[in-house]
Amino acid sequence: MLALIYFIILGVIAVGSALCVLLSKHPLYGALSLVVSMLSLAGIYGLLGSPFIGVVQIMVYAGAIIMLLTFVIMVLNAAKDGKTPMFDKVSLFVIPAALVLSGLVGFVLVRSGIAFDATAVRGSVKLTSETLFNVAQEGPGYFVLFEVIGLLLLSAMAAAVLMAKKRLGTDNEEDK
Amino acid sequence: MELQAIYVQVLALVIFAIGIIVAVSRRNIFFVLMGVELALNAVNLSFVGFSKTLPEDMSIAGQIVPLFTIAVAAAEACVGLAMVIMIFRNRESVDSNDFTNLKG
Amino acid sequence: MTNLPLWFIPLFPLIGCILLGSIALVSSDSKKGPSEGFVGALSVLFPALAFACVVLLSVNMPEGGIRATLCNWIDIPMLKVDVGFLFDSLSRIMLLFVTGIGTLIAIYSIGYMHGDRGFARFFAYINLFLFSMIVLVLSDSLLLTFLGWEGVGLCSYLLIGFWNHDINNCKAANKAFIVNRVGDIGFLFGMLLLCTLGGSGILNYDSLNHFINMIMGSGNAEIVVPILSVVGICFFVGCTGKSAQIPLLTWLPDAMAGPTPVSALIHAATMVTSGVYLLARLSTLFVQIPLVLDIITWVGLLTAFWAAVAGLFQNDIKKVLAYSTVSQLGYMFMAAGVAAFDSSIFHVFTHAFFKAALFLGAGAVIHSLAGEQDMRKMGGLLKKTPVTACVMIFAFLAIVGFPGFAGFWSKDLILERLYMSGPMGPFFYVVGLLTAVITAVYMGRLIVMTFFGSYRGSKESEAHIHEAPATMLLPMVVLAFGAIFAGYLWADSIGVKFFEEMLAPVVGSAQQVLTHNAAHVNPMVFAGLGTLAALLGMGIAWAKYGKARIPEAKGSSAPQGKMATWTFFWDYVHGVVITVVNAVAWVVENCVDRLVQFVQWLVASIAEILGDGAAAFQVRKVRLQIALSIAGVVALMIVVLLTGGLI
Amino acid sequence: MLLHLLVLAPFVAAILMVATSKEDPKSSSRLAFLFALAFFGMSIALIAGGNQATEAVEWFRIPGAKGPVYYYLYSHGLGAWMVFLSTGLSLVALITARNTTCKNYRNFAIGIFALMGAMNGTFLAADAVLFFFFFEAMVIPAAILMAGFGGKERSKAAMTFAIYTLVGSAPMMVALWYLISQADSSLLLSLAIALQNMPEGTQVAILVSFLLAFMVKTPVFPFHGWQAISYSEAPAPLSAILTGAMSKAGVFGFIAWVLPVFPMNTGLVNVMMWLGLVTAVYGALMALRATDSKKLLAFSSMGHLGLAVAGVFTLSEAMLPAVLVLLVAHGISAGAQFLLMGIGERMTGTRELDKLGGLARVTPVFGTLFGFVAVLALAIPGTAGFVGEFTVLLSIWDGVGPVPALVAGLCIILSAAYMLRFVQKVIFGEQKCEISGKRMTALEGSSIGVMGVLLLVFGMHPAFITNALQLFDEQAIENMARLAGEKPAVPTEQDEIVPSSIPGVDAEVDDSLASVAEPYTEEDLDSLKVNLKANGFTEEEIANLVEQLKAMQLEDSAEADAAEPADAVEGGNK
Repeated sequence: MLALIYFIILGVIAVGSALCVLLSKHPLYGALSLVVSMLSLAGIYGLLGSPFIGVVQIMVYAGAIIMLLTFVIMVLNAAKDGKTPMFDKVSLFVIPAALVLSGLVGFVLVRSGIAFDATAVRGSVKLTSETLFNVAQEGPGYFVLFEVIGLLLLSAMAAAVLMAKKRLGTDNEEDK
Repeated sequence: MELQAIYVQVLALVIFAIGIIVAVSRRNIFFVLMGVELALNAVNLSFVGFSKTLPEDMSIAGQIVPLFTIAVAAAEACVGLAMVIMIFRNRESVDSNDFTNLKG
Repeated sequence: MTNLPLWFIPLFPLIGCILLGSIALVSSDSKKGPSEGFVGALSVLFPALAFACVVLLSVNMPEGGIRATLCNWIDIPMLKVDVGFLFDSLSRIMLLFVTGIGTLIAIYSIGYMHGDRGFARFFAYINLFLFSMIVLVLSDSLLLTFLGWEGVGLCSYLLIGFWNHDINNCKAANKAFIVNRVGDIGFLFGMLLLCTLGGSGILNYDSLNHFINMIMGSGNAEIVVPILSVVGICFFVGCTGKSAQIPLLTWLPDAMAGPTPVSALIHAATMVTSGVYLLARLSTLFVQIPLVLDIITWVGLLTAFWAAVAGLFQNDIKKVLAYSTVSQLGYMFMAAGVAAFDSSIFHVFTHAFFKAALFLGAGAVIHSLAGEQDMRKMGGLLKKTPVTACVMIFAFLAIVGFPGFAGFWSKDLILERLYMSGPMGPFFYVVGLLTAVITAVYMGRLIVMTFFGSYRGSKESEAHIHEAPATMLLPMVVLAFGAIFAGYLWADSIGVKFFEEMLAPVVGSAQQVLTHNAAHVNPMVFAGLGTLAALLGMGIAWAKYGKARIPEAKGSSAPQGKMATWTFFWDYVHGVVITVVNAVAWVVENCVDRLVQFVQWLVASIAEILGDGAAAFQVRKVRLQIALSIAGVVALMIVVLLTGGLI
Repeated sequence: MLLHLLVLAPFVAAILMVATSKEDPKSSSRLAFLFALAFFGMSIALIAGGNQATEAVEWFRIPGAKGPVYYYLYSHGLGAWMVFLSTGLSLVALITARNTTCKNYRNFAIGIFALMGAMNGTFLAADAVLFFFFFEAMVIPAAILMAGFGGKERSKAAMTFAIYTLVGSAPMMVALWYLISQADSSLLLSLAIALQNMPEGTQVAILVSFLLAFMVKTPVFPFHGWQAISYSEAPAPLSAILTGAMSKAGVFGFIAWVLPVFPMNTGLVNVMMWLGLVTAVYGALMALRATDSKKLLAFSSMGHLGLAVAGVFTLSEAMLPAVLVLLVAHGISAGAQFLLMGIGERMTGTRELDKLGGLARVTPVFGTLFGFVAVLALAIPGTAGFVGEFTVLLSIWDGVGPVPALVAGLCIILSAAYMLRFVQKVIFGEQKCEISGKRMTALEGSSIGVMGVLLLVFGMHPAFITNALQLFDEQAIENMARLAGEKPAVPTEQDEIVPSSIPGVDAEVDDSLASVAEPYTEEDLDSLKVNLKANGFTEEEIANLVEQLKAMQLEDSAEADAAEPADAVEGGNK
């Protein structure tokens, strides 16, 4: 019962801030609403018994990604673009479609009758790290995948640096 | 009234829908990126929610995969923002409609 | 020396061919070419060695012949053939004159081809030809004979087109090869039919004879005879191709485009007679199928008569000889058709001498006139080139059947056998005799126009006329001797039957299957009539061409008007066939292929149009496309839900 | 090990070639020759080594399939000879390309090695999916090479080639997927077993989609649209490989994948046989009218392959060795002709027949080689082509009847006609064009000459080819059965699948001598019986005749026994 109450509170916050993202004019506001949404989702993770993911969510999403986003928004002066309309004809077309789609999916979900399993494991740090890094266990495991993801991040970083380096440099000099 | 698995899924669905709407209907490129992040978050939530409906060992995978999703999202945001910067310098615009470079 | 292996005989020309071919290839880039003396010596050496082998072997040949299986050739299910040689009295005769005349003509060619850039190449081809011809004659199975059979066709092609910078020579060569190919397919089908009839084992001559005797002996002959007749016709088609009989004879006159020694060796003495050889070799088969024998007789008869008449119309000295060859081959086929295989082989034998001598003489004439072949521009050469003239006149007497000369004995024999061959015999005999008269006329015309009268060419060319060198004269003289005396091996009228007895082990038993009891006529009557025919023909020739003014040579040497119609009749027939094939090819290219291309194009365009239509959605509106795809997912979901999926 | 090397090492070689210089063809060509020579040597070792197989390694699982896909290579005589063709032609192609594509020789060599690896994989794969994988993979390097190094219309040619062949094998992919979803594994044996349990309609549908893929690849008559343009626009060395080795994949597929797997119904077999014959005639007629020398060669090889296809579908006893000899002979001779024509095109700068001529006088060595190879392509007895054509004709006559054999005979006449026309136009007559390009080098000439000599050797001793032929030996079948999870002893199915549908598996028949001396064995009598029947005799008459023959044979053998000592004495006297 208590869990439900917490869930409703957090869920309302999450959805509300998500709507804020949708409706905010300046991207900076959008980014801040997004942080709120992320944080409340982290709370829900904890509520569901996966605290580790919740922590990672806060650290990576709220801490890193959104910070990066806001930083870029602030660097680029023209991020608030008055001329660009918030919505246009396509939006009018998309919104109903997305709503209908989610309605349909929701309909199916509700009909599917899923329920929590009492024996589901709690996603603690210990369990997660054991699962991730245990090389001895049978099957493919996640270790290789983990390393690959590391490589991916590295290469993404390199790519980002390569792409943005030159323009940013000149840009900064011009600003000063 | 206890917390039901379906509530989590419905919440994920709502956030996903909002994410999609943001990503597609907003023309500002930053909102597009943020919409994608929202949608990814919703998917993560759905993963975790579903994993809790499975018995013991099988419930582990659903709680590991979001980690990878988050990592990929980080990479995506990284590259995406770099591209935004690049395109912005070229076009002086954050309107995604101005970015169409694809010849049909 | 009796242990001399049989494969030595083909080996020598093969070595010669490879050696000379390598010399030709290596020296082809140099300006001067290899030393002619060296190449000439090599090129005579190897045929001479082969000839020596043949002589040694034939002296010591046992009665039943020598058989030697060399190795396995093809060994797959259904077809097991060995490389094996069979040296019996038939192949002995053939080999003796093939290698002998081959050697002589190699000597002659040294003189004739002097100064030609392709000297070594020419002799490589000649050696290759001798190799193939030896294999053809010596082999003990049909398949190996076929190797030689196509091999000689190939060499004929190479040598006709020897001077290949002239496109006409190439065309003549192509014609020879393709027409021969048609015949070869007949041969091939004969073999296939035999294979399916009795397994690949009976491709071997011995087993084939055995097989036929057994089937015939079993009393169910009428079951197998139709199949055997088809086999016989197939092989006969092969023979008509190789031996230039109706309807596949057009290539031989055209083949005169090659160097004259080639015409003498291949297109007169050896290769064209291989058809006759095959008939004799398969005599056991042919005597069982009288229907095919009748066809052979008729074809031979028509060919002999037709070619003799066509010979009357020619102005080119080599063309006259070519038609004469066709005509004489017709005689041989007539003889084979009445199951007189030994006399047809005998005619092959004598014909090889006198026709080779005639061709070599013609070659000497052409050589002395610096390449002039038109008889209307010759005349009076008797004084200028006496040796050549004598050789040609002797050979002429032999071919017209003047008593005592080689042709007399063999032609006489054939006519006699024709007469005795049954109810149609007298008719065959009369036509044969008539042909003999015509032969005498056109050959007399040739001799008169070439050697008698006065020279009709230009003045400046008259000064250059000279007798041929010794290397050319020597073989001619030897062959002239052959033309005179070769007939005495079987002088029937005076009772010498050496040749007949020699061939008896091979064809004798077959010939006895078909014996006709015609009324016995004194052989002297035939001899007298034959002599009369020769004299009559010579008289006509002298009367018509001896005194009369020969019309001025103008235009090409080809006959005109009605003569052309007669001469080129079979060319027209072939032309029709070629036109049909070309028309079909045209239809295939312009209709069928177009249709296929059209269908292909149609499918491609439909795909392209559909693709373009789909691409119309792809323009510049990423967001719109995403929206559309969402709508698509919605639609899909609805469809799935409505059809009852997922629930 | 050899098998692995032959399939995988070419790809490694292609990667290693990247290390060489792009601008300097000298160094890269040396390395390429070395590799190609090594592969050629391996292919000879493969032929000499007889049937061999690798360990089956589980590769991956296809969704929907019951069993895994194996990486399993198996070499039988047929595949080994095809590998011989692919490596040998690649070697000579690399040699001749050295002077043609100087600029980008390295990339050309990379493409050739990739193509070679894919072809080897196709010919050696024992797993259907693996086979299909390589079968498709062949197209890609070939199309890229065509588009990169071809003539004027190269991109169109490459496009046509790639689309045609890929689309052609698309139905096969679907059929194969369906088949392995029913079978225990994708090995031959289990496919065959699975097929037997299917309804007739499904069988035919699957069969037709398999046939379609192979017909496009060969190509057989209505599906030949890609061939002429591809062969003529591709660089000559590539055309040589395409026609000499790659087009064999189609016929190979018929023999190694269609015949053993599918229970054939007579109607379809006849249709295929006639299609083959139509292809042969069609190719010959088109070659007769072609004005482009490489198109002429393309149609000529289409004609020969049509004959081979017709031979395959006679299903006669002699079919397999006959077709194999024909394929090898055609691969070498057509390959050599394309290579020579490539050199000719390099020298004169044109490949229009009307603009060529008189090359024999200007470059006698080239002319001699050209004539030599053309003569070999004419199937003169003594060359491998003759053995192939004669035996194929024999099996056509024996398997189907005289009428198809007559049609095939017509093709042989036509082939003489177009080939002689070709020779005449290219090397004989007046010289019509200047020699501007680089002449034939000694290395090129000698390598093509060796190909010609090989044809002669195979023609005089075809046992080199036919003895190596043993399509599926006991061990391989057992192995497959084990992998398929079956017990090795499934006698009924095995009997039906393997020996009956692949006639002439056993090549070890050494009693040829005996059969020559004594031509009336039981088999001969049987064949005689069949033939007499075909010629319209009643049963009674036949039985009568056969009885008499047998009786005579007894007598004869008695006689022969008596005669033999006499012969021996005679031999001693000699």
